[in-house]
Amino acid sequence: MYQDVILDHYKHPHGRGLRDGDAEVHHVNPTCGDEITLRVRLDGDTVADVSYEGQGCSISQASASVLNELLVGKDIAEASRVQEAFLELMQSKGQLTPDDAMEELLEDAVAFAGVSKYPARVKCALLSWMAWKDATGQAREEKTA
Amino acid sequence: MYQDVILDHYKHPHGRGLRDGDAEVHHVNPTCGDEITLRVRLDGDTVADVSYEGQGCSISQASASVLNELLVGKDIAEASRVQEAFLELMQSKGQLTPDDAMEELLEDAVAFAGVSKYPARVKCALLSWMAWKDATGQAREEKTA
Amino acid sequence: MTHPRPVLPGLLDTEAVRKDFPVLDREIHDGKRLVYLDNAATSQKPRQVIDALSGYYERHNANVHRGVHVLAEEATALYEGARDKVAAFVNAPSRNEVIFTKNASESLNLVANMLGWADEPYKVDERTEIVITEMEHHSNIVPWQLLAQRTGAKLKWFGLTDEGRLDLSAIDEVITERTKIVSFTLVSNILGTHNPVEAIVRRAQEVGALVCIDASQAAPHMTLDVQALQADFVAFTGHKMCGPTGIGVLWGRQELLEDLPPFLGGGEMIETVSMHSSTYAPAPHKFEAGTPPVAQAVGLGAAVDYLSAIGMDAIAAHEHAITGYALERLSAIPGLRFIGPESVEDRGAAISFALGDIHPHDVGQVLDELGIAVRVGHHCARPVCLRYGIPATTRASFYLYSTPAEVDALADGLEHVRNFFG
Amino acid sequence: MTHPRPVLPGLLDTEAVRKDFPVLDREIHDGKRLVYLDNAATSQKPRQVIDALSGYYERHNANVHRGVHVLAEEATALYEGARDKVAAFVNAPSRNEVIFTKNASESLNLVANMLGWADEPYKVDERTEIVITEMEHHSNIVPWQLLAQRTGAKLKWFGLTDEGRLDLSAIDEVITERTKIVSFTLVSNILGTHNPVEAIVRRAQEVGALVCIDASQAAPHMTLDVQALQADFVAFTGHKMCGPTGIGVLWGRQELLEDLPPFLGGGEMIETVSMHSSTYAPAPHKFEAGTPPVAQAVGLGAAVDYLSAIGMDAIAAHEHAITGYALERLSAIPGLRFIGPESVEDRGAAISFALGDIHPHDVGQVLDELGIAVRVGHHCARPVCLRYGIPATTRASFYLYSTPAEVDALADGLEHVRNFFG
Ligand SMILES: Cc1ncc(COP(=O)(O)O)c(C=O)c1O
Ligand SMILES: Cc1ncc(COP(=O)(O)O)c(C=O)c1O
Repeated sequence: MYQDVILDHYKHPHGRGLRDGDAEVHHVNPTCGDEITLRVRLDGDTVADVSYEGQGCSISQASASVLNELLVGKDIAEASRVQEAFLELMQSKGQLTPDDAMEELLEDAVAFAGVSKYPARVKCALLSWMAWKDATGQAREEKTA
Repeated sequence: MYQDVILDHYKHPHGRGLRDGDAEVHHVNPTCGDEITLRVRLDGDTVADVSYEGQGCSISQASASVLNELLVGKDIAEASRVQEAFLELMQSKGQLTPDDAMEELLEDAVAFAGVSKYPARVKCALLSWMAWKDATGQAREEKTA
Repeated sequence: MTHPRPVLPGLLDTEAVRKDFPVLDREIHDGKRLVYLDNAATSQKPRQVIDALSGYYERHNANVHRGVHVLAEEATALYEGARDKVAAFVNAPSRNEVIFTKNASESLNLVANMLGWADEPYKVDERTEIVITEMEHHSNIVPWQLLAQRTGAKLKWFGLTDEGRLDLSAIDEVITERTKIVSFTLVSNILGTHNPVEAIVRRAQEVGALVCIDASQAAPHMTLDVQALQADFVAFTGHKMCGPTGIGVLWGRQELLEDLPPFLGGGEMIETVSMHSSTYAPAPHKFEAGTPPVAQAVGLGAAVDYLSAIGMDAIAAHEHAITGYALERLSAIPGLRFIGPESVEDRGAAISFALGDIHPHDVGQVLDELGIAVRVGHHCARPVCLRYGIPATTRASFYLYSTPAEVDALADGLEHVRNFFG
Repeated sequence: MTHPRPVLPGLLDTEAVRKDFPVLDREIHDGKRLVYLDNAATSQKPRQVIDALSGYYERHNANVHRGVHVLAEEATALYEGARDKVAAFVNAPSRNEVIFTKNASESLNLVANMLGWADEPYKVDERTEIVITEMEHHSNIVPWQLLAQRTGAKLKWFGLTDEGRLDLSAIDEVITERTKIVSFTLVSNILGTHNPVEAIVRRAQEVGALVCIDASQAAPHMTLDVQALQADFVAFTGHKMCGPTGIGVLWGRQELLEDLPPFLGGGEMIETVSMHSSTYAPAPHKFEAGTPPVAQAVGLGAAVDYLSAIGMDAIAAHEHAITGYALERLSAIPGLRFIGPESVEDRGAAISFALGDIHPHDVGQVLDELGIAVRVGHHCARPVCLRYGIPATTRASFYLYSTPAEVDALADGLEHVRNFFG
């Protein structure tokens, strides 16, 4: 479960800290107390920045760092595809071996495949990704409103 | 459990029917619906009559018949000794082998020893005896009041 | 005594089935083989269920949910897996509609209490009516009496016909615009009657009342489809369907389970707790306070697997044949009077009767001496006894392992009882 | 890593004890022997208990009470015999004071609901106060929050000291003349604290308040004497004391059980039922609606026999020694901070801690990979986490089969965790 990639992200998180954003959300995993505050800044259709702060286990922390690395700079449609692929992987209960296309899409996030075998930890891995989806939705509404 | 003595009393009950009395009680065994209405007539310190009517299983019917046979004509103190001996026997869970003294006291009622092994039936056997005790108490209060 | 036994269509291979049930080998009273005809009270348990329980305790036991260690994950997967099995067994639209309780009685009390504490439109109060029937088990009477007492609601009920069926002739006066909930049994445990769900549900829906079905005597014996029933709640109990004691089920429609308030409070049913206030987990957990009956759920899952492998339709056909045969044999006994439907149509596998004026206690006791286990008493349905003016009944009830030979033993035993007290 | 282990006085012969527990032989994650330190969540089960369950289902299974057949009589005797055993185990003045529930949570909800529906002098309403503590398990918080919401009563509580003990300094302001009930835990499942019963009971008696003690974490580990406690109600749960899941106990004083109203309605708890009204059986049956957890009671009886044969004082001494040793070894780990009393005095065998800023989930997961089962989270006592400003703790908890070698494995495992995330 604790792949080196995960530990690296945990010890050296990417893009941690709160910066300007178009929308901010606060998500909590009530059963274990993991929390994240996450902001998304959009630049047209591009994810210009994802900044975050929170407390939680290595899985939730590393997952937020990987998210930042993967999604920042992508256009929203592409980022959403990555988000969906990650969701699919995490809900696979360890039954899914990522194919080439998925590996390409998910990059470092593939390292979380092992986590999907641990139902109690899947929520930790998904925390930031659900927060990102929520925040991005809000940010787009802001912009179009 | 169904000793011949018991079956005899069930088929040919002694003293069944309601006659004059100094006190009347109505007892019910709620779990199985057995019922008895029982009257006691005292003559000084003597149990002059025990009359009864009721519905119930062979054990409760036979036991009322035996009661009538045993107690009518005895003085109250002696009758109470019989009642207590019967209670003891019925609560013995089949562990008590009546000794000579008890056999002499209980006469036909000794046949109920086997019933004491069946917790669900003990209440049936005791129904009339508890009613008698209750009615006798009331009758004495009447008289002394 | 021998009796030329007719060929009965639809019987299971009971020789094979009976091998699964250790207790059926038991001899009582000096070598008499047990003839167990008390299945409406509780069923016996197959080896598969007993082993599932032992296996759980020997290898996987842990408390469920939130654990990160292997045993806790295994126990959680087994417990939630049992929920999946039960959901499939009753064709629930969602696994989250299956609540594990301790028995059917708790399931029914849960419904009554949810409604007692609910807000509108569900709230039961002094302006509303509750409808049950005269043939309910005490567990589907007393919770509603308590609710009525505590809220001021009026308790009404359907009476019974002389044939032991629901008297629905005045259905429009019994179920009215004031009715908030109609709760009734699918199959009576004392009369054996199988009730007409559709007519009742239709009327309840007309007036916007909720429907709660007590399926305690149905789930063990036939295909139960909560969607086809169109009820809002369905309750049943594990121990009557080859499962362990200590577990019951309440199925409820998802929207209702979301809207209605919790009942028991405690661990597992919360989302977040502070000293000042708490929020509750989504159903089914909202209604499962404290450590759940983990091993019992696993055992119930094994029971459901066992029953499904044989097939609920096959079990129903078997019992239909056995019950028909029993009705035929018993009706030939002089002085025997059925309490409940005399024909096998729309009836379950429990048969109540009176034998002349021999008290049921005596009938049961003498049968017991022959190794035959029946139940005697009011079967937790005393209003039925009152209705038919009897103190109690003798009840024989069958299950998938019951055989025609056991019916013969019963019939012969009853002849013996008659002679004994004759 | 080796550590010179001191001689620990009072240890049980764990080599013999462990042979009774099949699961302790289990290997996980490719051949790692299970080190089970999650006993505060649930205990493992000895062979004796597992066999009692199987034996019950294989030979004696029937529904209890009122049956006249052999199996029904045996099942009833076994079920009621289990009540006798539990009554003796807690030194209850009468067996009729022992109510079987489904778990401790139901026991506590039962008390709360009896008081909610009671008449004076017990009635809880808007003029009255309920007192609990900040270290309660959610199962001793939420029922009282619900009661307070539904009756308008005020919920108050004792706070905690920095050392993880009850702050009783303002006891006279917390428990007042308005207090109707004080409910608190004898031993905390998260902090390990053993609370001073006497001081609280004395004050409660002064003001005429009832006292309910949650003994879920005490009954498994020490001699429990309900008379010595001088409480009015004592709740505990079977699965934490070598018994099966699906059974709990509420002991209550006889007069109270007689005076207070029933909670769940249904079969078994009634005296007589008509459609118009019902009367209730005397306690304990009044509070046991529906088919009880028969097999589970038999299993709990076997558990009580098992524990008594070893001796509760011997078990307490063993755990005292193990806990003391664990506190000593863990305190030597850099960055480890205890959440709860740091000394072995007045404390149970559950030890919560934080390890630097490594999240408990990670601690638990890495320990699990070593075969060590601990629990991580808020342990159904979230107010304690809030109080100490932590999201969760890691908790190791011991029982009669725990060994010094397992403590060593834990300590070594925690060093490994530190290095892993270091
Ligand atoms: C102190 C305490 N009280 C109550 C409970 C609730 O017990 P159960 O979950 O068996 O209802 C527990 C255990 O989880 C506990 O530790
Ligand atoms: C029709 C019916 N409803 C409810 C119940 C109650 O089930 P339990 O005793 O398991 O709660 C029973 C069984 O006793 C029953 O036959």
